[in-house]
This record gives sequence, structure tokens and C-alpha cells, in this order.
Amino acid sequence: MIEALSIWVAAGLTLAIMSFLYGDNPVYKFAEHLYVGYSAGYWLIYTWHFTIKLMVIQPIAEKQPGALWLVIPLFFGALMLTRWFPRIAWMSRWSIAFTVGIGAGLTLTGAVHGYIIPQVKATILPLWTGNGLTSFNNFVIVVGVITTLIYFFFSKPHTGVLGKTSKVGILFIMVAFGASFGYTVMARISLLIGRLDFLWSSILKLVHFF
Amino acid sequence: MIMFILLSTITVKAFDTPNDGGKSITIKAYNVPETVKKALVYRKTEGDTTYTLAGVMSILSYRFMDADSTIKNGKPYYYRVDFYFPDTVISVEADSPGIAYAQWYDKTKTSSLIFLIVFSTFVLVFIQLAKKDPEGLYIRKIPALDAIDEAVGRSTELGKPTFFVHGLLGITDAGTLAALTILRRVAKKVAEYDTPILVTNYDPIVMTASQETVKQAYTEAGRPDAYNEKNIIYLTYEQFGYTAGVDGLMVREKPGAIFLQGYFFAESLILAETGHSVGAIQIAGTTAKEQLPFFVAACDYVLIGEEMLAASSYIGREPVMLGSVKGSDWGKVFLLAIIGIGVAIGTIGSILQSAGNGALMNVFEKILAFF
Amino acid sequence: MLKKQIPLAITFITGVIIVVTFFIPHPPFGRLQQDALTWYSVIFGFTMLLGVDSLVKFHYTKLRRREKGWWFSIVFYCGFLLSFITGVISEIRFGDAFNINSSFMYFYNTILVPLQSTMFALLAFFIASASYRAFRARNIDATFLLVTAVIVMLGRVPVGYMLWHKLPDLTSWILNVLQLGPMRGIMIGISLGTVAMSLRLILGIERTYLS
Amino acid sequence: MNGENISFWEKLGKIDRRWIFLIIGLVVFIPIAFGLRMTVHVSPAVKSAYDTINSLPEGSVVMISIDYDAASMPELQPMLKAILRHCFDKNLKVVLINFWPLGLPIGNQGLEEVAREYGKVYGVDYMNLGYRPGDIAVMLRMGTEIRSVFYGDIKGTPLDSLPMMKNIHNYDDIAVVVGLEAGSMGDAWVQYVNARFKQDLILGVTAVMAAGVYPYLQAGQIKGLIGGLKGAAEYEKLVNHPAFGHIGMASQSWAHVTIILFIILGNIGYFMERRRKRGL
Repeated sequence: MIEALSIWVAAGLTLAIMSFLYGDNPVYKFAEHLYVGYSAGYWLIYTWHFTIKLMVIQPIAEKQPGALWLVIPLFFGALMLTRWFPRIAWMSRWSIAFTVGIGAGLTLTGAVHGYIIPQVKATILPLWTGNGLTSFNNFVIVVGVITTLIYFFFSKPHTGVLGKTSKVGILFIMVAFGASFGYTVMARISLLIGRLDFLWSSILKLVHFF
Repeated sequence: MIMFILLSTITVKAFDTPNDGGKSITIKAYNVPETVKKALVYRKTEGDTTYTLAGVMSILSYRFMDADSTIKNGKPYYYRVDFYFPDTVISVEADSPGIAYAQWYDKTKTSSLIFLIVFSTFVLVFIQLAKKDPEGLYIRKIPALDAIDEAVGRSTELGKPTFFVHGLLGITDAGTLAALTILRRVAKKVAEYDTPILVTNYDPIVMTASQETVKQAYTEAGRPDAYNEKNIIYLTYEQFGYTAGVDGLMVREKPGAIFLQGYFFAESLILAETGHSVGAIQIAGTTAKEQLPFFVAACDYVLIGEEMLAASSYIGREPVMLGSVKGSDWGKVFLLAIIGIGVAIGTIGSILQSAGNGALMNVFEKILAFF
Repeated sequence: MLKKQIPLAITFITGVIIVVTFFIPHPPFGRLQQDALTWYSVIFGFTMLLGVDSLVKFHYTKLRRREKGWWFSIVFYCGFLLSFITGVISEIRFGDAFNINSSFMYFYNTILVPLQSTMFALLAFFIASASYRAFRARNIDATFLLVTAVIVMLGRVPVGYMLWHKLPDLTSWILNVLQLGPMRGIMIGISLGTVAMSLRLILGIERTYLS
Repeated sequence: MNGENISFWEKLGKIDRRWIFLIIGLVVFIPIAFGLRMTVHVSPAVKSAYDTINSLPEGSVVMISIDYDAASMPELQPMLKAILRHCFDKNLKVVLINFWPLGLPIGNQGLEEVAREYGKVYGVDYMNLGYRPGDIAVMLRMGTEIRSVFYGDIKGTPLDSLPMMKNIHNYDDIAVVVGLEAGSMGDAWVQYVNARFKQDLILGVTAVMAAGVYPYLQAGQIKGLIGGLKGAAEYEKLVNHPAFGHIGMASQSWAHVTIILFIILGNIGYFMERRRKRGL
């Protein structure tokens, strides 16, 4: 019985979300509000379990080395909650500033070491390798990178040679976007196949059940 | 006989793992025959009588990094590796003990450090130059940013609210930080036109930063009284729950202008198509390269990658900001020059190599290894 | 001063420390980047309370004012309480709400999973409507986009092979070579922009939420 | 007459998108409801995965890793079933393992279903290890002894009380590992288990991931690659058991063709409109 009920609920919610394709309606509204409410609660529990319990309470309770450092985020975390008290709410800016500082530091080093250096290295390709096709491929890749980068030049007007190269750059970009779009279609259709198959087999199961 | 040959060829070295925080020793084997099936590493230290198993060595790279929690800096550790062949097992001891140390500088990051210094210098120098001589600073047209005022204006004329939809990454993402800059501009216009705004957030920290940003924008527009914190809401930290919620708000509130700004994942197209169906002008911006095609297809204006990050300079047009854009462009020239020189050396080197002269190719390999 | 200068100083100091220690493996600096991520998560955990509070208040206002569709806010509260209460109970009973036998996980599977995957599956419809509407050969740029998309779409299904048996090869060439350059260019551009933006933030030139 | 014609195309260009939704829905749904199938052409990457398993002597052990959850089920579950059919048909022994806790029920369901088809016995012909947290650490420890991480199977039964497990201790006793991947565990299988234990690997991945994993195949680090629903359909063809992959492929193909037809119709409408506006 519980199994049949679960199938009903799951199939019903599937249809409710799909009804959005026709337009906004009470059934979708129901599913949407349930979804937002349920998942907000879910993530609250998730954060409690995986962040507060495993990252804060456990290391402190077990006196793990370095647990003392947790004072820093606890302090800034508590400051964040000053937003509930309008008179001292401005103190939460300190916490935002701290997170922005962490963000800026991490993205800066991450972008240089994790992306710029390895990608520039990967682009330094010989245009002649002894093999016609690889040489041509290398040429296409190098030209693609250079013209695209030139498209993102901001401080000079795009006229003359710069203008022409950036035109080639935008064509490359469009090809990349087209490829990426076409490539994704397959995965998206697969998702729908999965969903419709679930719906169809649920219907068959329920018909069988009664 | 075979054993004797193998014994005489395989060598094992144990040494401090370079460029790390200590408490780790690397064991490397040389001249290992390809027939080896498995290699187990054993360790002992002063006072131990027998070896204990430390782990399994990779038989592709013949390397093993021993970072066991018992390892202490400055203490010698002796290693033995057992090589398993189809019919026999051969033990080889490391020629000298390994001693772990912590390093103060990570040499593998030198290329990053050099780039960082060069790039920062460009940015700082051009900021200084811009302060001295604000004339003649140029920034190319970015239509999506010019369209912000128009979009908010049209939304006001129609008597509809303006929506600002944040992406899914937190404040540690550059796209999110750029989105906040754009939000500030949008909020200022909204305050001037006195039209309603709704900012939806996926991440609570971004929500608090958005609240501060909008508050500042209203103050800047001279209307701090009109600011209402309740218009900047958190929905849920669940990808499609957020999507369902934003979609619902879109079809019910029917905004005249929608800004989709930040780092998006698969939901990008669901949001953009729903926004289009309610007839809103849509200005999207993202640094998620996979999602750009969908925004390009479904939105009226799109900030493509770096254009989004240049937004604050474009909007403010302050000399300092424009100077930093110019500096960053010079960083680009620097990279293009490196790519150009590298490609030239590689190409000529490769041609010379096929003619029998491999000297330049060696230089090329060294350049690549430096990165 | 407290409201403006101190936040700028905090961002500056934090940012500089994280960048400098990136190059120092020696303890305690070597692990600082990882620790910083943990710290960020902890602050995030606290802020989650503010977020949920804002959402709960948003629906409370709707209910109190009896705004149009107010009773859906009751659905919101039901959903929220369902996961919250089963979560708390499971956390107490199993010591881990994510135990596979908990009621919390049961509702996760019957409610959240179908909602999630259906919402995701809507993309199949939207990708069709978007291509219909937007893929018009208005100019050269749009034509390039359209033609590549069509080739790749066909090249990845058996029909493409039937039309022209080289089509799958052409598709993989487009994916592995032709689009590689521009995608790399876009990402290098984004990374450069990111570095410049982070520098501006650390130096206090860019102030989004401070005046 | 001519005027009506033009307005028809133009109207088509601005058609209510709900018609598009309906058509796409039907195109995908009809093959599922009526079990329509599509002929598929087998690619070398899938063929080599098939050959690797096909060449194993009877009684060899195949470990299948379930590294996905409900979201990727439509693509990876048909793969799992096709591979299981191949293994059971050849009387190979199957060990299932999970690195995604939420994939546990999904993998087990597929395993039990196919095992029933072939009349196989749990503990003798197949078994399920279940899930242990620790990802890469679990993978590595299995290199010396599976029992050091998995004290019992999915139901908690001690491994030694399962007849087939008596002689299975580590990767030396496993002929091939098949990783069905929706995330980064596939990289871990290659970088840790293949590199350290020379373990033969086959990866089955979602369509989106296929291009990224392809270099492993070129470098010989994996023996075969099955990509997306199409790969699943190809494998089904090889084991001579067309199932969901084939049906799904019919839906997939027709959906792609339909979208392309939409694009063509949209462009005809657009050019008609442009011509008329120029003519005015």
C-alpha cells in the first residue's frame, strides 16, 4: 500500500510540474510551493549535519588539532546574525567583508594557477608536427584562442586589424556556442525520456495494482 | 639468473617530497621491467626491527608518496619495495633513508607568481596613469550594459516590477561579485524611477550582500526611505527548487525587465525561456561558458564572460576603474606574446627537428616544463 | 569608520593573506586555503538561518495580508515543516538524518527526487522552443551558430550516421578541435577578468556593498 | 492565394510554443509507449568494451561500480542492465559496489531484476557490497583487501559466508572493473586504481561527460568507453537484447530530427517575412 502511495505521489508531482508547460495553474503552484518549502527545510538539515555538526561541533568535541582556529568563522558567523537587530546590523558588513576577502583571494590564485597558466601552456602548440591533420588542428586551436582573446579587448576601439580579428573571434565564439548547444540537446532529451518512461511505467504499475 | 638481472637493475630512491608542508617522503623506483604486476612499499624507522606496509606504488609512474600520520620531520625513514612479478617477488631497499622537511616556497608555482606580479604591475601602473591623466581613457561599447537603463525604464512605463535573479554560486565566485556591481546600477535606476524590484537569491550570504548593495544604491539615489529589505529574498539552496520558485514568481508578477546575473548551471534556459514567455526584456550575464549559448539564444542582451567582469568599470567610468581595465588588457597582450613566441619556437623547432636538428625542440620542451 | 574602513581593511587583510600563503607550503600556511573554505562554509551555515528567516517571513506576510494565492503559503509551510521535522527526528533516531532508512530520506526520495528530475526534464521542451525561436539566420554570426548546432545535433544520433556516415566524425572534430580554441579563449578572458576584479576588491577600489 | 500562403509561414514563425512542447512530448513519448526501436551502429569504443568482457573465461569476476543517482538513471541504468546481461550470459560473477550513497537502491534494483531473468543465485553468482564513505581511500584499500573496508555486504552478511567471495580479496581477483559514472569517480578509478594496480577498466558515462573521458581511451588507460544512451543502445545490440537503450534512442533520434525541422520551419517563416517586408 505504501509503495502504491509513493508511486501516486511521485507520478502526481511529476505531472504537476509538467503542467507548467501549459501555463501557470493551481496544480503547479501547489507543487512549486511544496518544492521550495521542502527543499528549504532539507537544506537547513543538510547544513546542520554537514557543516555545523561535522565541521564545527565534532572537531571541537574531539579536540582535533587546529579546532581552535574555528573561533574565526564562529565570530564572523555570529556577527552575520546581528542583521536581526537593526541597531547593530551594520556589524554584519564585517562578515561580508571577510567572505569577500576569502572569495577574492581564492579566485585570484585559483584563476592564475588553475586556469591561466595551464591553458596558456596547452595553447603553445607547434604548427608543424610532421602530420598534416594534427598540424592543421593545432593551427585552428591557436587561431581560435588568439582571435577570441582579441574580441575581449576593451580599451581599444575595434577598428582596423583589431576590428577584423575580433570579427573572426566572434565567429569562432558563435561556432563554439552552436556546438555546445547542439551537444547538450542529447542529454536534455535523455532526461525527458527518463521522466516519461517513469510516468508510463508508473501508470502500468498502478493499472496492474488495481 | 633472471632474479639476479632484475636485482641489479631496479633502484629505489627515497627523498623528501618537494614543495610541500613536510611530513611526507616520496619513494621512486627506476628501471622497473614492464612485467611487474604490483609494487608494495614498506617502511621502518630508527628503533623498528621490522618493516611495516606503507602502501601501494603506482606501476605507471613508479612513484609513491608516503604521507602517513606517523611520519615526523627531520627523522630518517628506511624503505623497501616488493615488486611482484608473475612468478616471483623481488625486494629492493632504498639506497638511502628519506627525511621529510617542510618548504617555505613552492617552486611549482613560480610561473603563477611571475604572471601575478606582471599582471598586478600592469593593473597598478595603469591605475596610477589614469589618476594622473584621466583624458583619453577608452572602453569599447558593451550593448548589454547600455541596455540596463532602457530595460528598467521600459519596465517602469509598463508599470511592471524589475527582477534581479542571482546565479547559483556564492560570494567566492567572481561572477557573483560582478553581479552585485550590476545589481547596484539596476537598484539605483529602480530607486530613481520609483518602480518595484525583486531580488531572488540562492545563497544566503549573497542575499545579505545584495541587501547591503541595494540599500546603498537607494541611499545614493537619495531615496533611503523607499528601501525595503523584504524585496531581497532567499528562496532555497536547491538548484531546481530555486528554478521552480523563480519561474513561479515570474509568471505571477510578470516583470517588465529581468536580469539573470551570476554563475548558472542547467537551469539557465528554464529561467530565460520562462522570462521570455512573460514578455520581459532580459539581460543575462554569466561566466559559466556552458550556459552562454542558452542565454545568447533566449535573452535580449548577454554579457559574455569577461564583459561581465568589466561591468563595474564600464558603468562607473571612473578613471581608476578604466585604468584597471587597460592594465588587464595589457595582461592579455603579455599572454598573447607568450603564446606567439612559444608557438613560433615550437613550430621552427619541430621543422628543424625533422631536418635532423633537435636543439631548438629541446628549448621548447624546457619552456613547456617551466609552466 | 567602523562601517566603512574596517570592512575594507578586513577584505584587504584576508585577501592578501590568502594570496601570499598560496605560495608557502610550510605549516600552518600550507593548509590555509583549505581552512578558509571551511571557514566560509561555517559562516554560510550561520547565514542560512537568515535566509530561511527571510523566506519564512516572505510567506508569513502573504498569509497575514491574505494576498492573492495566500493559501499556497500554507503549502509552503507544510513542505518546510515536513522536511524539517522528519529531519530532526531522523537526526535524533539515527544520529544521521541521511541514513538510508530514515523517514527524512524516504520523503527525499518520494518528494524531492521526482520534483527535481521533472524540473530538470522540462529543459527538453525549453531547448526545443528556444532553438525554434532563436535559431534564425539573421546574419553571419547567427548562421554560424545555427549550422554548427544542427551538425552536432545530427552527428550524435543514429540518424546522422544514416544521412552521411562521416557526420559523427565531423561532429567529434568540431567538439575536440574547432570549439576548443574559442572556449579556451573565453575562459582565459574570464580568468583574467577575475584576477583584475579580485585585485580591485582586495585594494578596495571596487566596493559593491560599501559606498 | 499568395497572400494567404505568406501569412501561413509567418504565422508558423510565431506559433504558440505550447504546440512545440506538445509535439516534442509526443515524439519522445510514442516510442516509449509503443516500444518502437531504432537501429544503431556500434562504435569502436563500445565494441572494445564488449570485447574485453567477452574475452573473459567463465567464472571471472566483474566489479561494477554504481557512481550515479536518480538524475542520471535514464542514461546509465540501461547500460548497467545490458552489461549485467552480458556477464550473466557468459557465466561471469558480478560484484556491485557503490560510491554514490543515493545510487544504492537504483543499482540493487537493476541487479536483482537481471539476476532473476537469468535465474542467478545471490552470493554464488552475484553480490552487492553496498556503500562505504571515503571514496578514493576505499578504492585504494580494496587493493590490499576488500574486507578491510567492507566487513559485510549490503545487508550486513559477512563476506566470508558468501560462497563466491571466498577467493575474492583484492583487485588481483577481479578481471575487470566497470565504472558507471555521472561525476568525478571515473577519474579516480583511472588515476588511482588503474595507475596503481594496472586494473583493467571500462567506463560507462553520461553523454555530457563522454568527450572529457575520451582521452583515457586513447591513452589506453581504459579498455572501453560507453557514452550516454547511445552507448547503452550499442551495447544492447552487441548482447543481442535490444531494450530501453533502443527505445530511448528512437525517442532521441526523432526528437533531434523534430528540433531540426522546427529550426528549418522557423527560418522559412523568417525569410518569407523578410521578403515580404522588402517587397513593400
